[in-house]
Amino acid sequence: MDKLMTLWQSTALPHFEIGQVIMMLVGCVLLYLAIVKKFEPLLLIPIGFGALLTNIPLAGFSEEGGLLYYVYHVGIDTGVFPLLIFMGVGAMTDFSALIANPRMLLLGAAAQFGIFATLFGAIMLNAIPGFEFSLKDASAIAIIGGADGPTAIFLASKLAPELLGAIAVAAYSYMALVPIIQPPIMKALTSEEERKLPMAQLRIVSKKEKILFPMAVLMLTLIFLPSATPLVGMFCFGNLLKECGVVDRLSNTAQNELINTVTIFLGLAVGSKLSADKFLTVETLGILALGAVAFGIGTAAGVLMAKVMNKFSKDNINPLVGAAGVSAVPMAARVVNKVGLEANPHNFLLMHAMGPNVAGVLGSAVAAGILLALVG
Amino acid sequence: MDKLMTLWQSTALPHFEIGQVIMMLVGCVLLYLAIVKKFEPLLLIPIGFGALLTNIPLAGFSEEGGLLYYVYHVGIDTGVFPLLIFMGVGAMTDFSALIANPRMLLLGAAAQFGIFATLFGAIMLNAIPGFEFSLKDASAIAIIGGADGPTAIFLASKLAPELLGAIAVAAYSYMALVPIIQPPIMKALTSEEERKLPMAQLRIVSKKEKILFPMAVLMLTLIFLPSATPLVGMFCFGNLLKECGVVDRLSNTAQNELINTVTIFLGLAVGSKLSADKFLTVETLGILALGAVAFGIGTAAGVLMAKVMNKFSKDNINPLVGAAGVSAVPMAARVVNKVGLEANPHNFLLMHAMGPNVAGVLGSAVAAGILLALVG
Amino acid sequence: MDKLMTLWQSTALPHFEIGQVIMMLVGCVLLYLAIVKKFEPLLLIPIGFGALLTNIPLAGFSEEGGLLYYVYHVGIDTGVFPLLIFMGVGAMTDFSALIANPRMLLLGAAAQFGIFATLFGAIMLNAIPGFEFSLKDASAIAIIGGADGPTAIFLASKLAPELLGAIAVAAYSYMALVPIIQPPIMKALTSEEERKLPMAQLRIVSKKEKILFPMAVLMLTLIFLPSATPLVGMFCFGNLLKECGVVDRLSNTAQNELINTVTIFLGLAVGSKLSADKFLTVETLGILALGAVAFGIGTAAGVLMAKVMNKFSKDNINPLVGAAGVSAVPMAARVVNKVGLEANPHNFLLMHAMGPNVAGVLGSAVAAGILLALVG
Amino acid sequence: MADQLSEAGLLLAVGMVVVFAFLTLLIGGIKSIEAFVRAFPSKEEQANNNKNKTQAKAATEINPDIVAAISTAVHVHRHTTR
Amino acid sequence: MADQLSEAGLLLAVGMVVVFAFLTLLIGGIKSIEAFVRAFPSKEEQANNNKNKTQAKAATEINPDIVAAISTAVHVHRHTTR
Amino acid sequence: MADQLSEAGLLLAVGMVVVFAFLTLLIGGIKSIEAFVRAFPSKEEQANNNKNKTQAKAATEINPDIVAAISTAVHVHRHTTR
Ligand code: NA
Ligand code: NA
Ligand code: NA
Repeated sequence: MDKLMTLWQSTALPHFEIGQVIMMLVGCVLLYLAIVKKFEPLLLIPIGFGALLTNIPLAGFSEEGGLLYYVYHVGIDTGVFPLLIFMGVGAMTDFSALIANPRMLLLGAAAQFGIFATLFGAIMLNAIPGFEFSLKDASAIAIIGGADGPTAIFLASKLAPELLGAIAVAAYSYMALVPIIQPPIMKALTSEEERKLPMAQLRIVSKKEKILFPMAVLMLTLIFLPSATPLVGMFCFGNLLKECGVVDRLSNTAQNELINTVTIFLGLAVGSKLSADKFLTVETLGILALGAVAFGIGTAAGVLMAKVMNKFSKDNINPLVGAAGVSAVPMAARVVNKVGLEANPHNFLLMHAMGPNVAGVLGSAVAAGILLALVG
Repeated sequence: MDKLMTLWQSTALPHFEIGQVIMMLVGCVLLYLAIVKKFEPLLLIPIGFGALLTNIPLAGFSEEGGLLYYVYHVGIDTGVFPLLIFMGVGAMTDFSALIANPRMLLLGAAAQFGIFATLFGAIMLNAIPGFEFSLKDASAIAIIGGADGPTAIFLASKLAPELLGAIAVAAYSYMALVPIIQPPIMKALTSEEERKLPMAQLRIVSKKEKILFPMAVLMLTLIFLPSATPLVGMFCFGNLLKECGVVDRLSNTAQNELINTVTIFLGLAVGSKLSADKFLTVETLGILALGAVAFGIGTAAGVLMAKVMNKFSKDNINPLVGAAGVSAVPMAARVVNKVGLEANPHNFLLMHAMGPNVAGVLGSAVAAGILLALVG
Repeated sequence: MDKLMTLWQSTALPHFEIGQVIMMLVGCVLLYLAIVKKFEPLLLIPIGFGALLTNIPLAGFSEEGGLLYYVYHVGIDTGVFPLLIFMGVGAMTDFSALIANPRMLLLGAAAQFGIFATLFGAIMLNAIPGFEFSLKDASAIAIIGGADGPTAIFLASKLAPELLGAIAVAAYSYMALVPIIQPPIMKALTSEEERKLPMAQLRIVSKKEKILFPMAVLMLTLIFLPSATPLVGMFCFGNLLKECGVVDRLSNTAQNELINTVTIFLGLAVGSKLSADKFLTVETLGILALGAVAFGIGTAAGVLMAKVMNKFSKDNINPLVGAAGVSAVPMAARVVNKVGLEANPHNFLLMHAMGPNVAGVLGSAVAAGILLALVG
Repeated sequence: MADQLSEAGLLLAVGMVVVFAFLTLLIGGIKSIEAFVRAFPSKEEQANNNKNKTQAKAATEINPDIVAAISTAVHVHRHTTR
Repeated sequence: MADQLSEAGLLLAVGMVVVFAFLTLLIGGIKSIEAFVRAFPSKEEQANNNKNKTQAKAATEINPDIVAAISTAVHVHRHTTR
Repeated sequence: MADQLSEAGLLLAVGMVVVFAFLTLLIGGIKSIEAFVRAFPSKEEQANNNKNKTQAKAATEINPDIVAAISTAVHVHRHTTR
């Protein structure tokens, strides 16, 4: 009888709280979106599963001694996992399109307006009772507008660890929602004629330029914005491994097994932050709302900047490519291509959009560095 | 002269104790079994080598600052390594045969009788002078009957760390000895007629069922047996990565590089627990004896359960497949197939035995959860 | 205004010191040598990049909480990374040539004279004002003569951590410079006739011998030189994984993903020790000079030993193969082959040089063990 | 020791009951999944089902899909770590 | 809150200025690299340049290299983690 | 410093003696292994031995096995990390 009581007490049933049940449903929704809708499955499956595991009463996955506790403290608290992801992404990124047309960097810069404008918005939200975002919180939230998962996780782990779960989920969700969020904004801000604009072919970029590019980015970063070097530095390191051509075995490991392993644990650890008491708050609603705003503003700023540049440029710049400046590689570039094809079935903008797209990655890493330097 | 003395003192020769020599022989025997007899080489080679390294006087592999010391504390003490192995095994396991014929789960349940009966036996051994197994020790020993290496290591690291080396060695040894231990028991408990029994073909299982299966297992576990979720949860996570079909790169990493890396270190770390003072005790003899008993009882219980089910089922159930319920994937299923073919050369039982075989993995993880909840 | 000031203060510009600029140039030189000259790129690219990252003011890569800080403390301080590299190298090394002609071990022994002679030289350098090498420092420096990167890093991390950066850079640089350093010495010590000497074909080595070889090495090491077992033990473990033939998946992981991952982090962590205050000292010049001396003496000792052996042997021994005894696998063996072909275009010495070459790896690991035992 | 023995006996009883209860529940779970999947088939599965029905008679022979599945399973499990 | 708002406004201004300044500098950097590479071409590149000049007229058509590059880029990015 | 020098000299002597002693022991070890393997050959090796004897005369020419071994060794070592 005693054993049976112990056993009953050791089931989850007498311990479940409504919040945990809701969070497990949230986890299931993330898994559903990832598996059925194919929304960023590489991250959302581990995050969703982590959310399930962490909300089980008594399993202690996220408590001291539990697997996710260790993973979180080793990988996220230290900032190591996002940096390794950045290294791997660097080893997967081809900057040719950007090197061939470096002005595209301005589009990647413009799209960061989404981040800084949201900062403003987050503080204004404080007017509503229930919200009390500090400037650090606001910065960590605003980075969602950068449309870059690891950057968001890195900054949140430094500035607002208690909001990390919601911020990461919002960042990856909106990255997945790019094909839904961006097109209406892109169409509203451009005319049919503008969307039809063809762009001049890109020149071929030499191997030497590709090798010197990450070095140049690194040098500028470490001279002018050292607070951005953890992110930018690891990104450039990965890219150098790829482009130098003499360490293919390291480059392959960085962009395959290493990033895969880290992705699994990063996702689980982020998911472990989706506990009811941290996630089921009014602040999460605020974060989701602000994230959407940041994303929209960033897209709009990119498109408008492209329109301005098109005015002053002798070569055509299709304003649609400005939308790719938010990063969300490579989804945003593909959306640009798709919207462009709708207007002109012979106009392939994919390669042209890759320039602002990878520029957006640098742009948001730079923005993160600025926020770390000024707010952190 | 002084240097020479220092040098002599720094050779192992004046420091060897007879126990260490014996343990190094044990390590060599494990290597011999692994390499020449091909007994579970993936684990027994690292374990055997770890036993050699750890028993060298002065090398300090397992002392503070030594490699195996770190590996043990990072990977085994925390329970991280067995859980990662379980994730990888989950990513390698195909549950089709079980989903097509879910009643096979009952065979996986019956075979756990070996575990709980051995618990009883371990306490009875205490009657013999020299044995003083606590209930925790007994539980950690009994799990050998589950025929599942990582489960045994996980439970032993939680309940009886000082017995871990002997338990792990016993578990993997008996898993390797399945083709020798099981057939006599199977033949003793079945008639020639029963062994000839053909079974109905299994239906084809849809992708959706395979995706929902790990979710169902996870849900039941976290509601009814949260103490089993570390093991079962990581197993289901690995299986979901495999079956969902949208994260093949994560699934491949989990079932290849990640599990290989962990296997190397898990083996070395387990081997580092094979020190003379821990292993050369009368308790080790008890553990080896109890493990064999657990294995035998589990096999018998599975076969008998299959006989009972065959009585009450309208479809044939060949009693041999019950023996696969102890797990030891996929060795036990292959033994069933082989014994079946001896009776009827046209009767391929392999797929039918895979059902109880993977059910046995779940069964022993559940049993481990129960023991953790009630004894831990 | 305030923000701008903060921002200015947060750029590196007002914080740069001349030493850091020099060290960043050193990092760039290492990258140049690695990428353009293809000098040991697998290590020098991560080391060079690590040097860039660690010398950025304010970025804090190597300070508490920074990525390289963690990597260094987890991987180098503990000695774990060099040991894992050794395991991987063991899994890549084929000892056939040595087993077929075991006397080549004497060449691997002779070449270690470079190490022990340099020890002497390092102490003599103390006569020059500004140098104050302790015997531990001298031992860590002398091991550069072993021409084996991981061994040098392992020993330096134990005996002279503050010199680790310079020692590692010197070791890998000289390993890369083998084709420039060795040929003049080889030619000075041999006659044209000697360099033309053909050697008898090597017998075929059986699988059993290849399996028993690492076991024999391990046994001798743990009995006579336990202080060398961390290095030799992991090397033998890797080799056993390769040769036993039953755990190919572990062997493949050890010699690919695992060693690649460790190489990336080992390199970065070593680079993080190239800070101005540690590297821009007169001691670094001493280390570079002593390293070159050690290398040269080792080469000469190997060649002279081969000449002696050739006198007393009934089979021809081309004295050039003695130069391969310093290790620097496989560069030194290829240099021997090249110099041999210059004298006799039909005389392929590559396989014959592989014997002393791998013997040199064992030899320097043994020398490291002796130094650890007597000085550590 | 009598104490421990009775506790071990209790554990034996409770443990086996829970193991059976749990795995029986899981049988129910699998059957529910099967029913659910049958009730809400995706388009491909409907196509498959029709195809399966027409093939039903032929299925008493050895199905090449099953053979392939067996050999795959054997192959996979040969490469299993444990 | 007014305090925080003005600080946020300042951050908005300073942040956008710095982002633009930084990436504009990088444009200069890329152009310098291009100029440098043109000034000191390696032998292969000189060969390529000559080849490119002769091919210049044909380049108004779709360049197969670019097509290959696009499909590679798409392929690579489909396998990107983020 | 004289102290340190004499210690270094001693280390030089002791070190070289031990290195030589150790690797000489290992020569013995390898020869014992060879003898052991010859004394207890497995069946395949016995077959190989017979084959080898018949091929002994031809072995003065370049053996294709060795050529393969060399190219494999070169290939493997090119991919070595150090
Ligand atoms: Na961005
Ligand atoms: Na089992
Ligand atoms: Na050496």
